[in-house]
Amino acid sequence: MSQLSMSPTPARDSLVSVSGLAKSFGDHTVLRSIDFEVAPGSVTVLIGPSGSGKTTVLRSLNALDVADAGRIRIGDVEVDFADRPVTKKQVAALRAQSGMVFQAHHLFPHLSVLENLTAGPVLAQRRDRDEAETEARQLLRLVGLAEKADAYPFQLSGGQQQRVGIARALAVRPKLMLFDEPTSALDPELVGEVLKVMKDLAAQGWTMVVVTHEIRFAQQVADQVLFLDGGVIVERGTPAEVLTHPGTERARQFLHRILDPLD
Amino acid sequence: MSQLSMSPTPARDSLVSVSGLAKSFGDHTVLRSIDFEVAPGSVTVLIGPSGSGKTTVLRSLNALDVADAGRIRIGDVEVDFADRPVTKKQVAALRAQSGMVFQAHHLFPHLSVLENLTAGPVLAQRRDRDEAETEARQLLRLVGLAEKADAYPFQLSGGQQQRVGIARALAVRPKLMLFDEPTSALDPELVGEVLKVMKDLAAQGWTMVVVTHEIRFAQQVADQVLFLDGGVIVERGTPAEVLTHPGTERARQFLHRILDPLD
Amino acid sequence: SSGGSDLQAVKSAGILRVGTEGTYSPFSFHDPRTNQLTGYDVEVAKAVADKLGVKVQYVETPWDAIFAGLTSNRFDAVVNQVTKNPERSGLYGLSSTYTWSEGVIATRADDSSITSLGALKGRKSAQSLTSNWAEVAKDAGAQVESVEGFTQAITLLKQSRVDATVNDSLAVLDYQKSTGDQGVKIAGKTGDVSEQVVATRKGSDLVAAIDKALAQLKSDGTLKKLSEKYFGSDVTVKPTA
Amino acid sequence: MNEQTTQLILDSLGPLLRATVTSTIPLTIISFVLGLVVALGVALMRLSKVRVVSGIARVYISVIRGTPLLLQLFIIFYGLPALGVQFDPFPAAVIAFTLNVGGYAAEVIRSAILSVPKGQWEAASTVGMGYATTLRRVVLPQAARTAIPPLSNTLISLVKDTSLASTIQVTELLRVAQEAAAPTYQFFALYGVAAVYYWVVCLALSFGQSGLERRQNRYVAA
Amino acid sequence: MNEQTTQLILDSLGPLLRATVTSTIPLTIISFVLGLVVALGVALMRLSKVRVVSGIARVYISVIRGTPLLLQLFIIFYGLPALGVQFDPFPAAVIAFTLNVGGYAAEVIRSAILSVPKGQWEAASTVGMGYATTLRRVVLPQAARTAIPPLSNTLISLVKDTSLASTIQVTELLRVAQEAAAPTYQFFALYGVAAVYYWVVCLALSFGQSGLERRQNRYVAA
Ligand SMILES: Nc1ncnc2c1ncn2[C@@H]1O[C@H](COP(=O)(O)OP(=O)(O)OP(=O)(O)O)[C@@H](O)[C@H]1O
Ligand SMILES: Nc1ncnc2c1ncn2[C@@H]1O[C@H](COP(=O)(O)OP(=O)(O)OP(=O)(O)O)[C@@H](O)[C@H]1O
Ligand SMILES: [Mg+2]
Ligand SMILES: [Mg+2]
Repeated sequence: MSQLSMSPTPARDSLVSVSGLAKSFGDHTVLRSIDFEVAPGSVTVLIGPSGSGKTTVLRSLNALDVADAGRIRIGDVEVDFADRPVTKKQVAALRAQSGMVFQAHHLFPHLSVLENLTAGPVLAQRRDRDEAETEARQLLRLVGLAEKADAYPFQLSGGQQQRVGIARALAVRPKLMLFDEPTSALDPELVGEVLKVMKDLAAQGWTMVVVTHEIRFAQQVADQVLFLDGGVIVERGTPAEVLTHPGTERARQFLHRILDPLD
Repeated sequence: MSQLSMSPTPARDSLVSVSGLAKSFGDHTVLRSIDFEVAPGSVTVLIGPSGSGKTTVLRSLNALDVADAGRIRIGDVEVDFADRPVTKKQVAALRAQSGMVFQAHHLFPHLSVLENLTAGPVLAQRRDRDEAETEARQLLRLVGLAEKADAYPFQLSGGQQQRVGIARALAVRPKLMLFDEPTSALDPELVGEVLKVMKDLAAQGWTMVVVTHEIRFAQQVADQVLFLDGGVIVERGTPAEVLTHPGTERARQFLHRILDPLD
Repeated sequence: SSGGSDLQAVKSAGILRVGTEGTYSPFSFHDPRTNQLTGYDVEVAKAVADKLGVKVQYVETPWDAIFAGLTSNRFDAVVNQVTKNPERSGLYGLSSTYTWSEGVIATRADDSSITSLGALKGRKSAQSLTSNWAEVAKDAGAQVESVEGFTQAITLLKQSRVDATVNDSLAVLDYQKSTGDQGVKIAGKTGDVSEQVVATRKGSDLVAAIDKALAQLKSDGTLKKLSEKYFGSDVTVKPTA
Repeated sequence: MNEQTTQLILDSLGPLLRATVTSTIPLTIISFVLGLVVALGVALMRLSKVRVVSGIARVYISVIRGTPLLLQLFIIFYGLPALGVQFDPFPAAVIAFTLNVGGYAAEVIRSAILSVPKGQWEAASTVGMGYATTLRRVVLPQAARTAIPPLSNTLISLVKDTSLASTIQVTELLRVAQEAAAPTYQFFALYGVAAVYYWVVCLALSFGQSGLERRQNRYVAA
Repeated sequence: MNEQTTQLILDSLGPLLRATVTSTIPLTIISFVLGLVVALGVALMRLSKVRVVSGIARVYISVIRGTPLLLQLFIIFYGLPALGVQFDPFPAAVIAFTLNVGGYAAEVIRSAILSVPKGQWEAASTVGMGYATTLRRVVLPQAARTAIPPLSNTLISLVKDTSLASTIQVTELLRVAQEAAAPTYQFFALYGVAAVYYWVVCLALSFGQSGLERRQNRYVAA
């Protein structure tokens, strides 16, 4: 039997707990057996080569991809993917725990910035529109875009679009924020503004899992760093441990190539 | 009268000479008055904030955008854009002097890698197909992709696609190579492979004008750095002068934001 | 047969529904001044309904669909110059003949090479397939060009793309009368006679009632009067030559 | 053109206009709107992962697009009564045209839905929207942009196809032209007048299309 | 269905098949191929920066799409002789259908050309290609991918539209069905047979379309 407990559970150490997570697309095994925990209020940074499965981990946490095996618990919701079939209700319950920020923002182009933020609360969560708008304006202030409420996405710069994407994810009041390379599609000058917003969220105590190649951000903000390779977590620890003194040759090479592309 | 001299001229110091270059789109003035020289065999790096006109400078050199005023000379071809109308023949003559590598590579998706390289020589320059193919294979070896001759672009990684783009530009034997942010759309791990190819080209004596945010590449490879802001070159000099000790506040801020996004 | 009694249905509804083209002058068309449906067949249908003691209701339907309309009970009878032939007799309930017409050959006015059916051999003749004049022309050895209707046949004739068209004398006469066209003449007769009837569904008991009505209209002179009004002669009796 | 023909044409202008306004245009609009509803349903079926459902939609589309519209009209008007279902001319025409538009527009709508990036579906689901809400509030408004030009083709074809309704006793524009032409054999002249009316209606619709497209483009960069 | 009707249908199968193969299909193919050539020309004119040129293309497209095909056939067959130009039925039909396809397909081709990223034009010009070479070697091969589905719609419509050629004396499928039906007025039954033939032809074309699309997709990721 699938387990889906939505009743309050006793306080635990971790907000997120992942164990034995596995996922294949057809013949291609992408995640082998992923285990990790995320403490409430902490920042976890996922790094690793292209194709190593970073995005798939985030998408599994958000149930955009449904894992083949393993368990994911976020807050009070736990889904055991070994029990088939995983129901729509389970998927929805798990998904509701986290907000997702995509690399290519995926803002709704036909809605204004404010409407992008209220779409989730009003259309999906059936919250009061006025209340949702008030909260949305607060979130826009948080990401420094209070005056852009009525603009359409195409009227914003890439960095501004990405900040709206963050605000939209926050608007549904998730327990956990997931970021998938939120700065990699940005002009280098605009990277800073998005990283700063993320740093602020971390400082305010939001629990975050972040895929990024911004090593400096990881060093300054992360509580734990996971290095993924071939669908397995091959290194884990504090930024100092993983980024400065990697234990494996693979991680050393990877970090070297990112930090010194010309050598 | 427009001047278009294609006859050999006495050797000059510079391969490229740009003076008084100006360009507007509608009301919006993008380039005000750009002057610079490029010595044969040298590498010029253009940096500057988004929208400052870097791409427009390159596109003007390649005559993809036709300037409103000013003169451009590349090798033996000189066009004075003050003389209207600028003829198609002038545009074609100027364009034939340089090869262009785009940020989004723009490979021809329906042609194989080899066909991408021979399209210019065979279809446009009417060179012998066998000879063009032999030369194309040499170029593929140069960019480290000899074994990919028969692949289609979609079968290559981003870094490989970009290297094919470079080889394609070289295939028409230009006097000057133009690069517009050739690494900014790439995975961080792949940036290195493209920069290395460009470094090799520079070492072989190709004349290059490169728009890039890879400050380290500029420091190692550039002979001159131009800092563009608001359609004007506000700083110029060696990498040490412009990158390490910028004279203007604007350039200082810009470099700071790129090098320290989190501050 | 369509099950119960058609006659009973018509009587109890008090309406005879008649399928007719509405675009076939002078038999069934709209008067340009009043826009009312009128014509020889239209008036015959009205007279038949009168004799049956019911009102008439016209259902205007293109020729191609007119028998589909009859079969699917959109109306009770077709009054639209339906020509009798053995195939049709097998499929539908056909009344007695209410109009006889002669076949004529129409040519360009300046063409004197065709005066009889025999002269059609090897020549081009434009024929509407839905009339049996196509058969007549083909049997005479003419090369038949199919057209949609009489107007197109005349157009081709005048453009010298065909040499003749074989049709009902009534149709040709009406064309000449209403357009005043001097470019076309009647060059000869075919010697064929065709019989126009009212069509009902196969096995319908309406046929007998319509036959009776037609006989009455013939004997009281109504049919003759209508014929003379539209054609200037009596075409409701079998021609003798 | 002689005087008589000119007079005939002038006399016909009024009746033909009346037929256009009272018959051709309403028939077009009603059938098109209902047809879009059918098309959306068929498009969603065609996109279904359940093979039987998408199979049914496939067959429907194939039959509708593979057979002449005239025959579809005939079957509904003259054929269905054999099964005991009888419609008056106008409703029969509306049904036939609706089903026809449903088949053609289904493919347009399907491909417009597919043209909306998958990321939009995912973004909607991350903020908690279900299938129906995502479709209605996120995907269809964006799909409209892609769908408008081909749908306006369908609409403009429909305007002219309504002329086939004359074969099932609907007195529309072409039928009135035929009636006016019959007594004088001037089919050519009156078809010409009808053609001009059709053209004007189609022109008006094209302008409508441009307007809609402009409205749709308000949220994308120039 | 009674015995007589069944016999009639069976007897007609051969002649209708012959008409399909010797007339409907060649008429469709010839007109479509020539129509594509016209369409490409009109599309390029419509894309021209010279306003007069693009204006002419606009008017052409608007008239062709705004008026019934039947009337276009009539004008070319019955109308042009008044100006001293006379065509036989088959050539007249080919001309009319070619011009018609030219108008409809022009818009398809134009939008397919526009769907090829501007970067492809620029990349081609940087390696020295001119307008014609770029169009032929770079843009059209890519535009084909976008254009095939809507063009196959145009083709499938054309199959059924060729039935209108019967009105100008071309002995095609529908005409043969009418001929077979005339003596007994069994139009309905024989139109049904014709519809099945049309459907089969359209089905075959749809399969052809899928094949072409697959071929086109060989150079893009799955
Ligand atoms: N929907 C899918 N179908 C098939 N294969 C997939 C799918 N999604 C991802 N993959 C494959 O799974 C592997 C891991 O993908 P994933 O996107 O998780 O990697 P990543 O670490 O995020 O890489 P990147 O840094 O390039 O974003 C890749 O080989 C990818 O091709
Ligand atoms: N075709 C065009 N039409 C109108 N405006 C244009 C066009 N091309 C460029 N511009 C404008 O010209 C300005 C300079 O553009 P350009 O692309 O040269 O900047 P850039 O320095 O390359 O910026 P980036 O770093 O973002 O690539 C921008 O404001 C841009 O919006
Ligand atoms: Mg990823
Ligand atoms: Mg640029």
